Amino acid sequence: MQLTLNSYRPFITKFQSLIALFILCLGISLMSDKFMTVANFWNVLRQISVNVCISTGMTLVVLTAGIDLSVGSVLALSGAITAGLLRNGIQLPSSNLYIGFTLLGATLAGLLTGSGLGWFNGWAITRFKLPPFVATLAMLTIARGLTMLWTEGFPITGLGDSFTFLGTGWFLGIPLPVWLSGIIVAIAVLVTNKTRLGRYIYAIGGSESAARLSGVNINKIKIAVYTIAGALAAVGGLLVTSRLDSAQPNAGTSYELDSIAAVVIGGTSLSGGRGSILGTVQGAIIIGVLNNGLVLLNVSPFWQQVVKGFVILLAVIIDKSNSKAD
Amino acid sequence: MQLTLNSYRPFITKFQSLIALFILCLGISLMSDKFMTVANFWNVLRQISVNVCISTGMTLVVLTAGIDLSVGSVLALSGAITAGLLRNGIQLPSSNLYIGFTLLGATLAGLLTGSGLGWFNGWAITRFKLPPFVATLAMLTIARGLTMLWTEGFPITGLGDSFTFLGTGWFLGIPLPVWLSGIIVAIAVLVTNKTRLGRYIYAIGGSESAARLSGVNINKIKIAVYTIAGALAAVGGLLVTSRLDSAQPNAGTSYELDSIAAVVIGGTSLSGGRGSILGTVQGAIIIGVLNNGLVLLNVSPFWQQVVKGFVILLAVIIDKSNSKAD
Amino acid sequence: MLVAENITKRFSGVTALDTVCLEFLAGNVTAVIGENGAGKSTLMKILSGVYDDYEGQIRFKGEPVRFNSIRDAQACGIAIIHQELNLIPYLSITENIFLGREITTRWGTLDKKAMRQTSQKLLDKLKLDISPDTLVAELKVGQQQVVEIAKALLVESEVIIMDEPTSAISESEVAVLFDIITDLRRENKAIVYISHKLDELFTIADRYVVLRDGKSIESGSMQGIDHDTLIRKMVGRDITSIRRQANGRVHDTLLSVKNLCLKHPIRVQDNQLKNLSFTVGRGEIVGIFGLMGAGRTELLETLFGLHPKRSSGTVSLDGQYVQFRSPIHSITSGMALVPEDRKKDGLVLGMDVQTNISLTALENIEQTGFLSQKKETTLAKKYIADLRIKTPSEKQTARNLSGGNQQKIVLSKWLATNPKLLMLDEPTRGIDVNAKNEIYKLILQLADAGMGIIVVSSELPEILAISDRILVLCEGNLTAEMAVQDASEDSILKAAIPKTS
Amino acid sequence: TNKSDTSQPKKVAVIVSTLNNPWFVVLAETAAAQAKALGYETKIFDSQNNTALENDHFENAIVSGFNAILLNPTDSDGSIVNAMKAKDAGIPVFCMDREVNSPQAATCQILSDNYSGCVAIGKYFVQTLRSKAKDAPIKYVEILGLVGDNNTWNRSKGFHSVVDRYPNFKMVAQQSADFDRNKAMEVLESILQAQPDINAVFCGNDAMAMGAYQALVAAGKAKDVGVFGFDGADDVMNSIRDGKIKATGLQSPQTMAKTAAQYADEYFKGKRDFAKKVPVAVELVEQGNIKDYVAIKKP
Ligand SMILES: Nc1ncnc2c1ncn2[C@@H]1O[C@H](COP(=O)(O)OP(=O)(O)OP(=O)(O)O)[C@@H](O)[C@H]1O
Ligand SMILES: Nc1ncnc2c1ncn2[C@@H]1O[C@H](COP(=O)(O)OP(=O)(O)OP(=O)(O)O)[C@@H](O)[C@H]1O
Ligand SMILES: [Mg+2]
Ligand SMILES: [Mg+2]
Repeated sequence: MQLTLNSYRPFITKFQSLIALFILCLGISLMSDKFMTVANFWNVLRQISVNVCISTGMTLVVLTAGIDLSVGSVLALSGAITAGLLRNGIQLPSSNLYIGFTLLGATLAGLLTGSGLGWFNGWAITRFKLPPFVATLAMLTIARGLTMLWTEGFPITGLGDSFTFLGTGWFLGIPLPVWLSGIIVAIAVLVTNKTRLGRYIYAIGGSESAARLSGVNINKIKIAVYTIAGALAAVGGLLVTSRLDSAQPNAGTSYELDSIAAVVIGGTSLSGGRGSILGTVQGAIIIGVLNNGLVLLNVSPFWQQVVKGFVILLAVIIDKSNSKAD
Repeated sequence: MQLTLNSYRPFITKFQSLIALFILCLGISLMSDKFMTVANFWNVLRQISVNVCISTGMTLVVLTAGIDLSVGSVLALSGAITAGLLRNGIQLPSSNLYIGFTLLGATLAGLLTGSGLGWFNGWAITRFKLPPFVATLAMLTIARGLTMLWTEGFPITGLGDSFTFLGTGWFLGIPLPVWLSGIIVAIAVLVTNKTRLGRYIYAIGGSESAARLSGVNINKIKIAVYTIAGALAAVGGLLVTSRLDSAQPNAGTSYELDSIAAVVIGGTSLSGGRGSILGTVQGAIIIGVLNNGLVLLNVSPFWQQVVKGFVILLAVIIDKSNSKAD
Repeated sequence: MLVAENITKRFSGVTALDTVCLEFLAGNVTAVIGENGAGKSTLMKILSGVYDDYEGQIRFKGEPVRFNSIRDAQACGIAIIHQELNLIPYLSITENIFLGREITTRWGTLDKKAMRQTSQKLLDKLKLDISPDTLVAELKVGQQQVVEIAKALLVESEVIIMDEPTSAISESEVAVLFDIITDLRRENKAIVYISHKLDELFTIADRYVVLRDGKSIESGSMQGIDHDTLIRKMVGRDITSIRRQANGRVHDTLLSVKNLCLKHPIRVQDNQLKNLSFTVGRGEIVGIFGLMGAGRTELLETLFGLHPKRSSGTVSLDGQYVQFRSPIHSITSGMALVPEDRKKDGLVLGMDVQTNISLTALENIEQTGFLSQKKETTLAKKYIADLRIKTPSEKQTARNLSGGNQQKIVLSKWLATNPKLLMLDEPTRGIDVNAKNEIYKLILQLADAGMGIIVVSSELPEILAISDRILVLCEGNLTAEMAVQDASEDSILKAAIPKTS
Repeated sequence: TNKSDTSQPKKVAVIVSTLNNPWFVVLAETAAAQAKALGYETKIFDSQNNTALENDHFENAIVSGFNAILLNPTDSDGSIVNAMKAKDAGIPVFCMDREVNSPQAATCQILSDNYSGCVAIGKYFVQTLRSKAKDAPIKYVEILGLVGDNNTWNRSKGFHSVVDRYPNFKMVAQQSADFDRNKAMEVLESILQAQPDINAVFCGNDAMAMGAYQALVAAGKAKDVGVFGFDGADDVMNSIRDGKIKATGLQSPQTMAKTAAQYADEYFKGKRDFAKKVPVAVELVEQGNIKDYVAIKKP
């Protein structure tokens, strides 16, 4: 008996939210014939690609029993840095200095910004033993403030076709953002399942003291995880900026909640150690399908929020009762 | 020796954040002579009174190792219900029914709304074993949607002097909101320190399984705590509505973050079981003083966020290093 | 007094109890014996109202009863000390003792004074010399167990169930507990006593009841039963007990510790470990004995690099100086620590067996930068076979295994690093005789293969059985060092008990 | 994706930057109501001030076969891409209130000019305060909206383009209150501690003007300090009538919304030569002319 149960478990864990997702899709298709179309399929996938990027990083953080509230602001700042550098370069009027940035340079600068802020999160959390909630809450505010300072409150636009291609182009019949988020997910799945880093992430979340006694360098791993989360938020920032051909100073506001929702709906435990990247992707798809479906079904915006809340509740309840065996 | 350590502890725990607060106040007074005035003292206290109300409830929730993200929306809905009933009563055009509401009736209806939503949070969390983060995140969306539906997106204004007195009046030289929040804090301190409910709240947060084996009715206590948090959010909603003489549909947006920040800066552990109401009050004061100080010093809105983020970080770091002995 | 009739209890597929029938008499201490996983704790949880979904019937004083909650059982006068520690870390001793049974004043508020007085009395009775206001988090495991006992003694009960009450406490506290049990027996209470320390049963129990694989096998009087008979009843076959052959071999030095000091975490001027110097030889087993709080755990932790900021002294392993800066350094220099609290520090309970085993040796199963599932499974299977770990598969979650098997996983994960020095802190706590024997066998094998081994234990027979040499710690001082041939229970205890000043 | 199905009614999408503010609720609901009255199926999309979400809405609207979009953009520049998307799909876009900075993106833009509206307020601001005390130094406070919102800055710039030319007008504090009534009240309460003797407050919208007014009432300074807002919200209009608030800029969301819906109707009937921009004036409402205006109320 024990054995039968166990051979089911990986299946249940990996596809925990699929049933909720299936019910949701079925429900919407019954009510709207626009839902199950190829165009809408890519549409939904493209729309969730930013959340998938962010949530992949968030999953790693949550697996270590941490949380990252700063992803939305970090996304905004990274996008703004890339856009600003691409558009205006660096000008120092006092010394008559002007540094132009290529597409690659500006993109790297954006990614570096995100990673740097993420690193700072990790450093503050490990160095001062701060609760991740507080450290990243502070970063949420700081990065948003820096975005305002950098953009002076104005969007930065007109970034050129080669840059916007990233967010709007297609390759082999699949939108580029979907490629990008797909590749990120693939790497993250590989990292979590097949590398030491991944193993240590789960171990830290499962029992930090046991991991420490087993010779895991807790601080190093945690810093790495927050840095990755920052970098992936920056990727999200690039995607948003490139899709809109514009870096908005208030981009990414409250994305942290969507992202954590994806992680949790996907079955990752907020107390760490349990969950998976693929679960999170399913969580993100559920949220994406929900947003898309409510629009297709012409639900009024006010009701949308109410319905969305209840569907999230239901999705998690279905998950729970479904994975009870665990 | 053991004894000496123990006689320090309550002191350290209770006044954990005082040093950070002291440094902050000192810094601001050095830069602005308007800070240390009686008028500004009441000003700050009045401004934090809403956050104090909400954060008192939040502290109880966090002590049980939970979290309540819905406080801001619950505040908005309760305020809107009270204002709407006070202003328009209930009209059923179909049956020619009109029910008017007295001040007391409308206020009670608002409080009942808040308690009801809080109860629902607690019920969902205990009945379906949902992570509080998810259940209250769903409620955040639901209650906001309901507020929009109830107000149709418009503020409800013109609530009459007797109602606005609650938010703007003075009694014995102290603003009424300060009285109200003070009384709530006093009751909460009493409850946490002197009653079984309080004891059980700490016990559940410290170790839920141990509390269960000691015969504590976990579900009952949790539901009570979320209900109280909802009721206190409703009190906050009454205060905001009454101060503004208007229920704003978007009132309370992102208050949950301010409130959690107050709780955490005040030294309550997000993993439950440790912390105090008075600590939270200090946390709320730190945030209030910071907001006030930044405006008094006319710091540019762009910089304010950056400064605020760093000060929160510093406050918590000072706390930490200060209470290391713990 | 308390009768269980045909009790059956299933956990999602696993039958933990199968038509169990037992009887507990007033004025008697009944020992419930059985291997790990026999169903002892499950039965006790049913009797104390923790589980209410079972088949069968319970009779209390002849009346059929059904407890729907812990409170129901408490109200009937059934108290229990759970096997797992069930204390709230950030509440004080008093607050824990009274949890769920607070005394209130007329106003409905807590009567802290009354509660403090009562718990002070209880602590005095149990000879625990600590203020009742101390936070439980600050107590050592053993002290916490005493608090658990106090909790069960708070209210007058007819039946007192003790599920391994002595797993974490040392001889002197056990003696105190036995005095109390004797008093209770005299007051005509029914006492249910569960322990894997069989010697205790001979001292205290009047009757025994055997559970095996969830079935009640037999019961009877302890009178005239000897050690081996008891084991045979429990395991269902004979077990030869293990003993280190004292052959007076000489060992060349593997570990040498000089002037090891550890500052107290709070009172910086005090030392928790005071100038300890000793050696461990290659292939030698050094047993460390001491009373609760003597500093044994601290000693192992310090050597393993867990207190880098507070420790001083020199340690060399295999001729090389070891910087005890972090576990990583200690592990690379060849040390391994099987910690005291295996559930918290030894294992990641939510992970499966193979993941736990490979955690310390991931670089060995890497292939072109990625972890090889095949190598990992091979590694795990090797240890599962070598150590005879009882698990349905290497994919079983560690949490679901019995204590003895969990301990074997911890051992496996350290053996996978090929350590030169293996340190074991209370390696057999809460483990049944059979598994205990297997672990002893393993330790002896490892020593024979040339590994240096330090075993910390609170059980004298254990120390005497497997050590080559015995060190005794008392309040952070090394008070005695003797070869096992020269050691006796008396001489060890004498060194371990602090001289009252 | 845009095959006109003659049997079914045409569908009009209303994509609005936010519904978190009554002004935009009126805009969106009037547009939807008007389109419905003209016989079209309609749906309101709330972009929640998030250009990326607006992008999603466009995609969803295109996929689900809407035939025209009435757009209140989240951002003049950021929304270009979004509007172009619709244009590429052959769907006409009619902008309301806020501009999309691209001549091709929208079929027609019905705009209210925040900048010049605030120029008018700035002029009235200078005029009323100057008459109070000739050439005496005049201290005022500006309360900004969301600092990441370009409406905030268009309004602020329009205002300062006038007021900054008068050296005796001194801005003693400039703080943000996120277009929120409560925040505006709290911010002004604090400012009043540092600057007890101000003469006027200019607020980036009417909700903040009400909040500022209440802070002044609480401080007993409502009589001495003039409050200026922007939008034409119901309670500010009442307050102007009662002499509590000095002035606001009334931008009529109803007019813009109705015009946009009307144009969509004409587009379906074959009209193509729309003027690129149709300005709708922002009118200065003050105590003198208040009786000529009606406030923005629930539709
Ligand atoms: N909550 C549970 N869920 C599933 N199985 C359980 C649970 N609790 C106990 N079991 C199983 O029931 C059986 C009996 O366990 P129990 O804890 O009663 O054993 P025990 O005799 O007390 O062992 P030990 O001597 O190790 O304490 C074991 O197979 C155990 O794995
Ligand atoms: N975190 C701590 N804070 C305060 N005192 C501590 C702490 N940890 C240990 N001590 C004290 O240090 C001393 C040694 O404890 P240690 O755990 O090493 O003893 P031990 O011999 O291993 O006991 P046990 O049998 O309980 O394992 C004791 O007096 C204990 O109270
Ligand atoms: Mg047991
Ligand atoms: Mg120990």
